[in-house]
Amino acid sequence: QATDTLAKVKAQGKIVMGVRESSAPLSFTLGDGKFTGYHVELCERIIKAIAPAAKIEYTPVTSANRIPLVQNGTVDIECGSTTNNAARQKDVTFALTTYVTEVRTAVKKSSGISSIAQLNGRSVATTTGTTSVALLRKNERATGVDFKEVYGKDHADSFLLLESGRADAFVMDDNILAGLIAGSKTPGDYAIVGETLNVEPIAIMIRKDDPAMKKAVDDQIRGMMKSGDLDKLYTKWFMQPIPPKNTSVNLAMGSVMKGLIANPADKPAEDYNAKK
Amino acid sequence: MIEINNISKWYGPVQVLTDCSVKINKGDVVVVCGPSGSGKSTLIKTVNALEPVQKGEIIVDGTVVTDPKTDLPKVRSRVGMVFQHFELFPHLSVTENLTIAQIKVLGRSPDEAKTRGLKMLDRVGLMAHKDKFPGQLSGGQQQRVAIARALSMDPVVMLFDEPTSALDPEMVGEVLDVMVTLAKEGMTMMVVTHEMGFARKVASRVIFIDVGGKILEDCSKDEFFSHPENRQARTKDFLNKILQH
Amino acid sequence: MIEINNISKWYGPVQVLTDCSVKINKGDVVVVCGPSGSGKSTLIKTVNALEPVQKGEIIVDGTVVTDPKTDLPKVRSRVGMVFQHFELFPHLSVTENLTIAQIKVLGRSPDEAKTRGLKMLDRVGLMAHKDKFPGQLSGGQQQRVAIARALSMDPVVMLFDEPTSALDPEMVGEVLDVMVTLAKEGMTMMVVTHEMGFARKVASRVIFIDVGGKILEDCSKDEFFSHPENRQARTKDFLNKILQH
Amino acid sequence: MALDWQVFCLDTLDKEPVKGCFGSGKDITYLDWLLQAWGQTVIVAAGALIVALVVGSIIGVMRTLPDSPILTRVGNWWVELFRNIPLLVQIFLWYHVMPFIIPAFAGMPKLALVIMGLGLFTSARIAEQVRAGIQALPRGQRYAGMAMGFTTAQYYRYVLLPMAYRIIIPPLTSESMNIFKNSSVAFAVSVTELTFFAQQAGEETSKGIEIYMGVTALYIISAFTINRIMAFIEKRARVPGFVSNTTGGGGH
Amino acid sequence: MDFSFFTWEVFRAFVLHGLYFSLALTAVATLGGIVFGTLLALMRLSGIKLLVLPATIYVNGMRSIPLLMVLLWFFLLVPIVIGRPIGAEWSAVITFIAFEAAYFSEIMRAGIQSIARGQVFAGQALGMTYGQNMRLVILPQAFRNMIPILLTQTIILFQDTSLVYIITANDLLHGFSTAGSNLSHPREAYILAAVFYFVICFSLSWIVKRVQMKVAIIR
Ligand SMILES: Nc1ncnc2c1ncn2[C@@H]1O[C@H](COP(=O)(O)OP(=O)(O)OP(=O)(O)O)[C@@H](O)[C@H]1O
Ligand SMILES: Nc1ncnc2c1ncn2[C@@H]1O[C@H](COP(=O)(O)OP(=O)(O)OP(=O)(O)O)[C@@H](O)[C@H]1O
Ligand SMILES: [Mg+2]
Ligand SMILES: [Mg+2]
Repeated sequence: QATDTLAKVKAQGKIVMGVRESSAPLSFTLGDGKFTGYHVELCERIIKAIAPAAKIEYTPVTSANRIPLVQNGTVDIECGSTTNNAARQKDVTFALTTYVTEVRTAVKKSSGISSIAQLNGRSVATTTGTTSVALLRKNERATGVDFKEVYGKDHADSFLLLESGRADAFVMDDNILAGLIAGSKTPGDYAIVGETLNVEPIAIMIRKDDPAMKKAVDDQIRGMMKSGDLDKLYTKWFMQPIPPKNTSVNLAMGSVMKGLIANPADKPAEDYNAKK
Repeated sequence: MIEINNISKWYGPVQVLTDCSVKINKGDVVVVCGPSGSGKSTLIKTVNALEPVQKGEIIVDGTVVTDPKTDLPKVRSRVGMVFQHFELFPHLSVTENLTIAQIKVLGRSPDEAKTRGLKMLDRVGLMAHKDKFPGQLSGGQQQRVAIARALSMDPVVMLFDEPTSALDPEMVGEVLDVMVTLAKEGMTMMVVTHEMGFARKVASRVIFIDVGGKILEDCSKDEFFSHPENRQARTKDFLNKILQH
Repeated sequence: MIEINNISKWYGPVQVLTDCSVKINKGDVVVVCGPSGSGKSTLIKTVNALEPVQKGEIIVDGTVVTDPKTDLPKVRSRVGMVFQHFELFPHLSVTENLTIAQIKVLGRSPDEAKTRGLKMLDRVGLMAHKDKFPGQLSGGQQQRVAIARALSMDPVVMLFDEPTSALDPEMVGEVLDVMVTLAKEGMTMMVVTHEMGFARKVASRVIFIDVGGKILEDCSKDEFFSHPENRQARTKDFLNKILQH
Repeated sequence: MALDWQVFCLDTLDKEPVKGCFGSGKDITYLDWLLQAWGQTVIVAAGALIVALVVGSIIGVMRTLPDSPILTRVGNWWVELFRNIPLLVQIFLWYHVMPFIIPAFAGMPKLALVIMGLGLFTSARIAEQVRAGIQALPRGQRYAGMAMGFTTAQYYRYVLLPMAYRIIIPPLTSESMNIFKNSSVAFAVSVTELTFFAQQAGEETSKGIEIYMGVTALYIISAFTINRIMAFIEKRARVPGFVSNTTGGGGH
Repeated sequence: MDFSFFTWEVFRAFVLHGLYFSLALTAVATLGGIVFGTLLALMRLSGIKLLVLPATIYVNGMRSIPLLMVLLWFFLLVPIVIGRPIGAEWSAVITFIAFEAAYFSEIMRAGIQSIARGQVFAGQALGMTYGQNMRLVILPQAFRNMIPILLTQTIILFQDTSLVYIITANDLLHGFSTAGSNLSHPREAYILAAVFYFVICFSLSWIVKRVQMKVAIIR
């Protein structure tokens, strides 16, 4: 059945924004029920434009529950770090891609690991409920590299696995890896290495079958891309020091993302990665 | 006052009362004795329908209690009952134990209930303990409170189920004294007990039940104690055992 | 055989035994009575050190049981004890109850233990029940098994703590009968009981303890029962109460 | 609401239905995966149960020993420590913190850590039950054992423990069922058991309801099986003629 | 190990709300659980098949599924059933009441059954109706006898609030773990969480012991 989020938001005077607690710099908490990040700020701007009267209610979501939450109506707009892929498009709708991440591998510099092949027989961490889990399985099959997966219940936990040596590598979106490394006690000890396992468009998620909402959000994004606001926002969150520790993630915009700003699109991840 | 007509009762396949009939007139004191498990407790509980029977009829003060249409709480409120293990309500003070049923069942005002309850408490000689909790009293004292509780409902008949068998030997006396006084004042009583001294003193009739719930004897006290030669073998055997030491 | 010399015992601040002394010779049957809570059970338990004492000395068959260096299990294996609530081991059959301590403590062979145990079981008249479990026996039967269990350890003395007070009136007799026989055969016995009939029949001495664990009387049976005028007021009062009904 | 049970027959990689619902080799279906996850749940629960029974019995007995104030104290503190911290936090401590403090832990497989964490957590509760079981026996039983000349170890072995264990079979039953359920927190430290499966497969397939139903059914089957096993043990251990009355309790 | 990051400011910003939520959830779920649990217990003891059967299925069903699964179920299903979203915290409240009711009902059932049959007879013999007997005689005693177990269950419940992380409700543990990961002292945060829980639960169980002694004396 068709849903009309905009009408619902109008009627209730509030909009529920799904946010992440530790997906810096896209979406994370400062404690005290405050959330911030690249996508959070982006969403705040969009909402201000499309539903100026609505009060924003922040609801933290996890990798595992964000889709059901959007589906069942708990969350109206999810501003975390969700990969737009074909499977998910069956259940939800994605706005225009606003960030492109490459799935890569974080390791301790001291381990000397520099490619996936070296992970043979080692433990590899990733986070329960993310696309990386399936990705790892696929990669394992395709390359014949055999590694032990260990799963963190969230990104912070997965990073802790790497830090404490329970895992030799942590496979995840590069921005998240960079964010976690930047926020760690000893950022200099870690490196992001190896080939790109996948290129994934990250986008704001809304309910399926709601063309009005989709159009309203996309129009705002398109406008910000044109005006250069999105570039500024990107620089603010990825190139400059950010809270809570005032360190910088330092992740310059890649070519794919630059292309998307020139030609906005909402294609799923499958379209960016040649079938293996 | 009480008419028990040919009742039988089974627990599952086991028959615990077999065709029992007893008639108790106003002012009678009937003592019931018999070996353990013979059904004495069961018999006395059927009188105010605490245990249902499968066969027969029981009439208490004109009301057929075995009739499913009878308002049982009403009948029970007019029959006082005293249990082997006292069964005071441990979460209520002595005074509250005495008044709660008067207030909630008979609808008396709290003041009226208290006056009546304390009068009965005085009668069993425990006025000094009115604000204590049951757990703070000795067994003998608890049993006397239980008797006062039953009396404060103004019962037409009192049922006692081995009221002294859970007591220390020293305390048996104080409870029997209260019961003897009651009997002498003309209260109708049905008493399950092994205290043959009590039976000798005040019983008008003695009933002996054997295992399986069969009434073997039902005769006057004098007949029961003075003419053992007329008793059945089972009864003699039992009396020998309990009177021996 | 048993010498209790000036023992005192406290539970926290409460004194439960006060300077008690008792001497029991071989073949003596000593009956201990007194009101509830007076310390009768405590006194009898100190004899085989089931309860420690803070002051005084107890010597059983030449061994000082109050000495911390004493091998208590060894002393205890030579003292038979029978409890108010029988305390058979419910998970073991009657025969196993009779043999386990013989095998594990005395080191007898299973066959030997069984022969000895069944002999004692026969003596208390329960041979037919040797394969049953305690829960399948009546109270009187359980207590008789408990006596047989104690006897099969070949004790030099038997301690009884109110062995009949948890029994139905009918079953008191069968247990007392066994005890009377034992006494008559010359077993040294210390018996806490209120059964004055038993005391009259076989006691050599009667001891009366009052609350606080003070021994008020310690005299021969005849003196105790035949000359009440020589007894203390407290003793007379107690005897009146338990003999009244 | 139409349920799509087909989801269990999908291959976990390409999401194509597999004939017969079971994959082969490394090409597993969600059904295969579900059963593997169940296996993990069973391993964690059974392992933890053994740890809990052994440790819990020792601690429980320690707390009832006469004249051993130190052992009693140690036992009491053990119980307080392990039952006053949430299981989840304890598991995190074993997993993330202990290896940092005691390097030897770093080498332990995560399954062993989880089994130990869950086992020790439950040992506190079993110790409590063993203690309660021993104390529920009439005081006279201990005296009777002593009076027969048994040493302390002997009367525990031959008199107290056989009855104490029988008495606590009902609470042990619920504790065994609890351990099965509590094994679900193992997923927080990446044991790929049923709850992990529910989360991950629910996410991958977007068929949460069907997946959850499958997982829930397996939990119920597991609980029921434990219950039957314990009922069987209770029946085998029943003492003829003995009636006990135990009060039930809570716990998860 | 370096605990200096854990300042009052961090406590206030990250942990305080979680502490409040965990305590509130515990209180609400205990009250709700006892009320519904008692009803379920009465249903199961009523002897009326129509009441016994559903109550039994509910209680046994709930008791054989992990709380984590029940949380997931309610979180996923309740919005679909009532057609309206509810937040994680409300979802947790509903789940906990529904879940704990099953456990409290077992406690109350045991409590009611632990009352000697003689007490039931005594109430009846005084002419009380079934309702009066329950209300005036049996339930007060059942509650009193079960207070220690009810409180112990409450402590377990409080610990179980840590499981709401699975639906990202913001509880005490969650507060510590976000503080830990965002301020890069995750290990210290877990230790602090353990200490916090221990102090709270230990104090509560100490109170339970006091209460137990009191109850034992009145009895
Ligand atoms: N609820 C019950 N279910 C099954 N059998 C019962 C029940 N209550 C009593 N009985 C059985 O009914 C018989 C009579 O019991 P009852 O309590 O009336 O005996 P009693 O004469 O009062 O014995 P006692 O002197 O031990 O009190 C006994 O065999 C007893 O085991
Ligand atoms: N373990 C204990 N802790 C504290 N006080 C105790 C303990 N055991 C017994 N007492 C107290 O010691 C006193 C004597 O108890 P004991 O059991 O020896 O009395 P008794 O004469 O055998 O009484 P009864 O006739 O009731 O068996 C009583 O006041 C009792 O309350
Ligand atoms: Mg009876
Ligand atoms: Mg005693």
